[in-house]
Amino acid sequence: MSVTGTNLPRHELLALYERMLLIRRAEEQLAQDCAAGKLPGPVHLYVGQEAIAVGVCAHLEDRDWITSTHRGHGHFLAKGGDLGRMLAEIYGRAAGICGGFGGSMHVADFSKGIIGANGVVGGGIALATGAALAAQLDGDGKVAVCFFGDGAANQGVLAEALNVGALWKLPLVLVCENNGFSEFSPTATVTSGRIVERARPFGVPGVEVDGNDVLAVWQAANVAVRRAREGGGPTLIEARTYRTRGHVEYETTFITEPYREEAEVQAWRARDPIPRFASWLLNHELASSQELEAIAQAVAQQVAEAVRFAESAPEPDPALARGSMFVNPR
Amino acid sequence: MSVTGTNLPRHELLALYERMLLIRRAEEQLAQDCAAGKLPGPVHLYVGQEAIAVGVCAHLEDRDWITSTHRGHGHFLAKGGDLGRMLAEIYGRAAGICGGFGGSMHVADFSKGIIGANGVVGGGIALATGAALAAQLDGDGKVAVCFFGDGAANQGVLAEALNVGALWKLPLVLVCENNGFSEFSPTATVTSGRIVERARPFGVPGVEVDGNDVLAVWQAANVAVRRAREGGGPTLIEARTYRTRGHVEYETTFITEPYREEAEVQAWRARDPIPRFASWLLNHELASSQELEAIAQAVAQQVAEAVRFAESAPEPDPALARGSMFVNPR
Amino acid sequence: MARKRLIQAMNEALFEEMERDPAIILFGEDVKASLFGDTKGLWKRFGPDRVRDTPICEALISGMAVGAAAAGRRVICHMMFGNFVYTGMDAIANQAAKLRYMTNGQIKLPITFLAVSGGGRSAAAQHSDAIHPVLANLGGIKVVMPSSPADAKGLLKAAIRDDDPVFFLQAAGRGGEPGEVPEEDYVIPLGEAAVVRPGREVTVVAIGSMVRPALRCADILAREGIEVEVVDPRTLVPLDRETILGSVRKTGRLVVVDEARDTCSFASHIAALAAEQAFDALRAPIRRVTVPDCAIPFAPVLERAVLPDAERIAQAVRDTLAFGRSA
Amino acid sequence: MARKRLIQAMNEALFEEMERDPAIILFGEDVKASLFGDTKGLWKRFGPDRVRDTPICEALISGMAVGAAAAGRRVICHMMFGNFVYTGMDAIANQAAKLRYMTNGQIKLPITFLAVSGGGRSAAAQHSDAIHPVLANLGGIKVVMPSSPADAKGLLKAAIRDDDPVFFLQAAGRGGEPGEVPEEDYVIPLGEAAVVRPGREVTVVAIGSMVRPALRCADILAREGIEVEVVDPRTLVPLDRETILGSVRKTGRLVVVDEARDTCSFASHIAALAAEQAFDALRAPIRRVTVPDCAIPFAPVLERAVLPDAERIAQAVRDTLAFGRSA
Ligand SMILES: Cc1ncc(C[n+]2csc(CCOP(=O)(O)OP(=O)(O)O)c2C)c(N)n1
Ligand SMILES: Cc1ncc(C[n+]2csc(CCOP(=O)(O)OP(=O)(O)O)c2C)c(N)n1
Ligand SMILES: [Mg+2]
Ligand SMILES: [Mg+2]
Repeated sequence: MSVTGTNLPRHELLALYERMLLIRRAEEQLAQDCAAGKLPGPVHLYVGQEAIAVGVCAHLEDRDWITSTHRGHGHFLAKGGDLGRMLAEIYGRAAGICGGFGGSMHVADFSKGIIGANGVVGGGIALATGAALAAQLDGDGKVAVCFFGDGAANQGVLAEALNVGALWKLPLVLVCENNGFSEFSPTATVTSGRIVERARPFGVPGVEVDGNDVLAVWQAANVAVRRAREGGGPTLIEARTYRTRGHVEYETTFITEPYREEAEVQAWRARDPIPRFASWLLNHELASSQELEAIAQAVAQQVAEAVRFAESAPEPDPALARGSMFVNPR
Repeated sequence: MSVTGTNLPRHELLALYERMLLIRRAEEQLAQDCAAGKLPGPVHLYVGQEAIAVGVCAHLEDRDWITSTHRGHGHFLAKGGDLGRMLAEIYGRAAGICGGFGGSMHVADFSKGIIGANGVVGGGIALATGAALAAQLDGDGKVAVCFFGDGAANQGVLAEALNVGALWKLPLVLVCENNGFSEFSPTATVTSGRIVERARPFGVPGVEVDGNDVLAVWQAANVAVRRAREGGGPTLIEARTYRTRGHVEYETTFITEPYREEAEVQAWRARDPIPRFASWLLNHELASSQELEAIAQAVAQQVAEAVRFAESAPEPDPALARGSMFVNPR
Repeated sequence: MARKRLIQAMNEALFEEMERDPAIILFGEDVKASLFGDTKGLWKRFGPDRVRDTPICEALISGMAVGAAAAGRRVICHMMFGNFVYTGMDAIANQAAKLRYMTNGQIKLPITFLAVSGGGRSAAAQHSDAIHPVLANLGGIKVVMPSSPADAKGLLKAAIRDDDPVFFLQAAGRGGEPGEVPEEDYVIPLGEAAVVRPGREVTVVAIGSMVRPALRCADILAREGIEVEVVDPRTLVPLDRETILGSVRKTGRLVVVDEARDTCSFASHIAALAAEQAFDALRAPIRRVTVPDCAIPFAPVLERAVLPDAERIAQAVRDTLAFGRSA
Repeated sequence: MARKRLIQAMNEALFEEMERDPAIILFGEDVKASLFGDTKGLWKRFGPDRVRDTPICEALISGMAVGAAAAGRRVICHMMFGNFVYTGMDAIANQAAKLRYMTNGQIKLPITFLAVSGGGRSAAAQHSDAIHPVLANLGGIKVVMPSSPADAKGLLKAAIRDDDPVFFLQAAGRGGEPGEVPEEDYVIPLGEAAVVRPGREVTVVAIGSMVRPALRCADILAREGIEVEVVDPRTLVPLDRETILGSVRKTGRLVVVDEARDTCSFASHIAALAAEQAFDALRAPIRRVTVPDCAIPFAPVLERAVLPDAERIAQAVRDTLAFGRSA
């Protein structure tokens, strides 16, 4: 366990813990809902990767921008999105954060700087670059953070963003969550070399970090976000992690042959960022087990309330669907 | 002047000289034609960059593939395309290599392995990668060479091609002709870092070479093409050069403010690859001035004949234009 | 004959064609694992030379298809969802659709692009576009949209054997749909529409996924004593104008059903053809049943509100008939 | 009033709007040097913060426009030639066109995309596509196609002030065309067609670059005693259906002229609208004068053979009138 970030005030450390747990419990709920056939459309869970969203977003304010991926619930919640409205969205309800128009792959809350989850792999990279340009022109120290996967790193638009980001010294932090898979393809089978290296030819600093260590992520993001805020330009962070659930819920119904070893999954479960951080807090006597238990209970209650809110919300009015795409239809 | 390639047989050295001169004289003719208002559509000349096409294509056979750019006459001729049919194409005649359907930006001859000039900047990169895949599967040592500009290097598809080329060890040679400009933007204003470095994160060797030195280019291409033929995978060559004419003929009619210093143009004219190679041949007593003069005369005659052929060719039959795009219309 | 799912029929066609012609290669993202099932087993059978998983990089993939085809291969290029075609659009629109014409027919480009197109499964806006109008407008791309497992097999074989770039668009909701599929090797030529249900009073032209609700609508209306003829174009480029116009000339009434957004939909195009070439036969306004000009929303209740269904089609047919009667 | 070239009118609109609203930024490839002249002088006047030359990377540029607009800027994004829009298509189709709807209207995306569209100058297949049908089918993108310098200025101002993504498509051959341009600040609202020449017998709807040959055709036919009404939609999305349909209801005859390829052209769409909503008024088949389903060839003689011109339009009008008379 890295020692970086250890000098954080205790309440901030506990807040990191709480937020990771909230994401985890919310998604466990979604996994259940999905298994029960309650969720329309595909659902990609973030289980195992929570330390990244939480470690990065700890540095962000509402006015900072993030773009996210198809696996976006964790980023949404880490950036301060409302759990109840997120669940309502995924359930397809009118109270959903996008009124039921977006669903799991499109949860967004612009008032919180969440430009949104994204169904296009790599689709958030250009959006974040544009938001970083706007932020730079605003001149008030805002930054834009782009979360994307190892698979997305193979989209050429990443190179384009590195080039422009470096040229214009944009306040942009590119966070690659390398979870070892691009859908069902192991990263190494579709990726030459190390992703973090791809920043260097453009003169952009690249940092590799243990993505299952929330404090290591916190520390890397601290440097990168500060550099961005201060006009130092972009940084690429490659956070090594693993998704312990499938690429998409329900995948075993159509992917009939295993694409990874059970032992590998188990090995990564043992490095689960949440119990790992819990042990670290306990070992360093920064929290008691009672305190952690109290957090867990509070989180469970928050999730239960959010589920009640979402489940009891009405379905959207179908007449709205045929409305205009435009602010000014004519 | 580099000493590489100096051990080439004399007739090969003279062939390099002859081919550079042919491209130059052909394009000087086109410049005249353009000034006389004879050419339909935009024309981008390769004047100053001839050493690259010639130095690279010296290693290629008809069965090898090349893809080219909007500035493609030099690649077409270096790869063995027919001058008369190229001029006829640019004049918009039925005898044109593409029957007048393509024009300057689309000269192609598949029988010579010339997949064609390309109006989309970066458009040839993916085509060459696909041709390299086909070549690899053919298993007979063919290679694909992609010529592209420094401007094109900023298209993300280059990173995509480097990734796939490296993964699959494709017989692909990527030749970036860095002529200092992307249209009217100096390369440095739109390009972070050194282009040649962009190969490294993918584990692809990158080589920088003096693009105005035909033997240096010959040598770099020799290594890269051989590696590709032998299954060693792709190489990125960055050849530094300069276009001594405009981005596009006629540009001063609409680009009213100069975008480069006349002194810079003059400095590069002094490094013109053709007289430079001539001096080298003379200095090394590999050719006499009479021999070079004889080559020049032969080239002039070739161009004159090609012009006669092209000018006397009839216009295409307009009825053909409305024919089908398809092999099997129905 | 055997009952099979559409995706199985596609899978069979792929197996049989790759077996038949060793020049065929297939690549795309996760074609080995096969998200949809269409490419399942191909990697095991034909090996990593002919069947390749690519990284996620649609711009390269679509261009590689063109380059490999130009260099002599017969290529099957899997684009997964229709919306990802936009990501790889450059090489499709600027190269695949034009390279043969631009070079005066020097080459053929035997490429079959596979993609799932359209909505109906709450996959939301970025996974539900019906992209056939965009592709059909490019001019140099053939477009195939099967509506049944049997057609899927025969049309996919025709697409693969064709020497031009073809987009084979499988409707999002249709992979699981079962139907009888002949065992033998058969090909359904591109450019031949099918009259899937004959009738005298109104022609309903329904594209791809819309054939099923159109047939359901025909059942509903039959109970009202209305005879609907349902025509399935099967391929949009090339289009079998004769069969469509022949039906319109017979019935004098036309409803076109298309899962595309209305503006510049293929429904609009078929309506325009009929308004020009079957004008004297027309006895009522031509109705289009399409998706309004919006993205496909996520929540099932919203999505249902924008996608054409049997009831909306039936209403259009009734309106069409009422026109003749009340006017 | 002063006589100006269309490109000058655009340049004026850009200057005046950027002056008026400091939230506006503009970027694209070589906007400083300005290949076409539309952005000339802006960099000098507004500086490198608000006017930026980008590298060649359309996928990023179009997506940056969306991101910057979502983050509060008013964006003008120069895509240069219509064909390069395919290269940047992903963010246009999947993000710009959908982000507002997908997020239930949480944001507005005030983006004006500029591009030259269509042929006529021997720029060949990869620089001559008329891309408006593809854009119009996306649903979430407004499409503006001016036919005169005065309209270009007023429409460009409207596009820039609009809170939705708008494509402003300037016809390739039209930048140099002169016309009277009012001095004052004026806006031509999006969604208002213009009857550019009134007439009683046939409606010719002509889009963008096609207005000029349509007017020429009207002159030719006037000498034959035929009265043509020429309607210029000016914006395709939103479309002023009332003006178009009103004209058709008056004349009973419709010819639509579009520089797009025929299949799924905007001409097809207008024909389909008329065949539905002005059916009873129609006295003849609706004719389309479009580009055949091919790429634009290079040689002038070939290019002329595929682009609509006054004579082809006139022939369609004559055919339309003959139908009523000989039938
Ligand atoms: C442009 C595009 N291509 C393909 C897909 C299909 N797809 C969805 S997720 C995915 C894998 C993404 O891998 P990665 O970026 O590593 O993210 P992870 O799923 O591992 O979080 C793919 C190929 C897509 N959504 N968008
Ligand atoms: C996709 C695309 N974007 C933009 C253009 C317009 N354009 C034509 S040439 C050019 C500059 C190319 O620069 P470079 O690659 O360095 O080639 P050079 O002209 O210097 O040979 C540009 C931007 C284009 N043709 N295609
Ligand atoms: Mg991954
Ligand atoms: Mg250059």
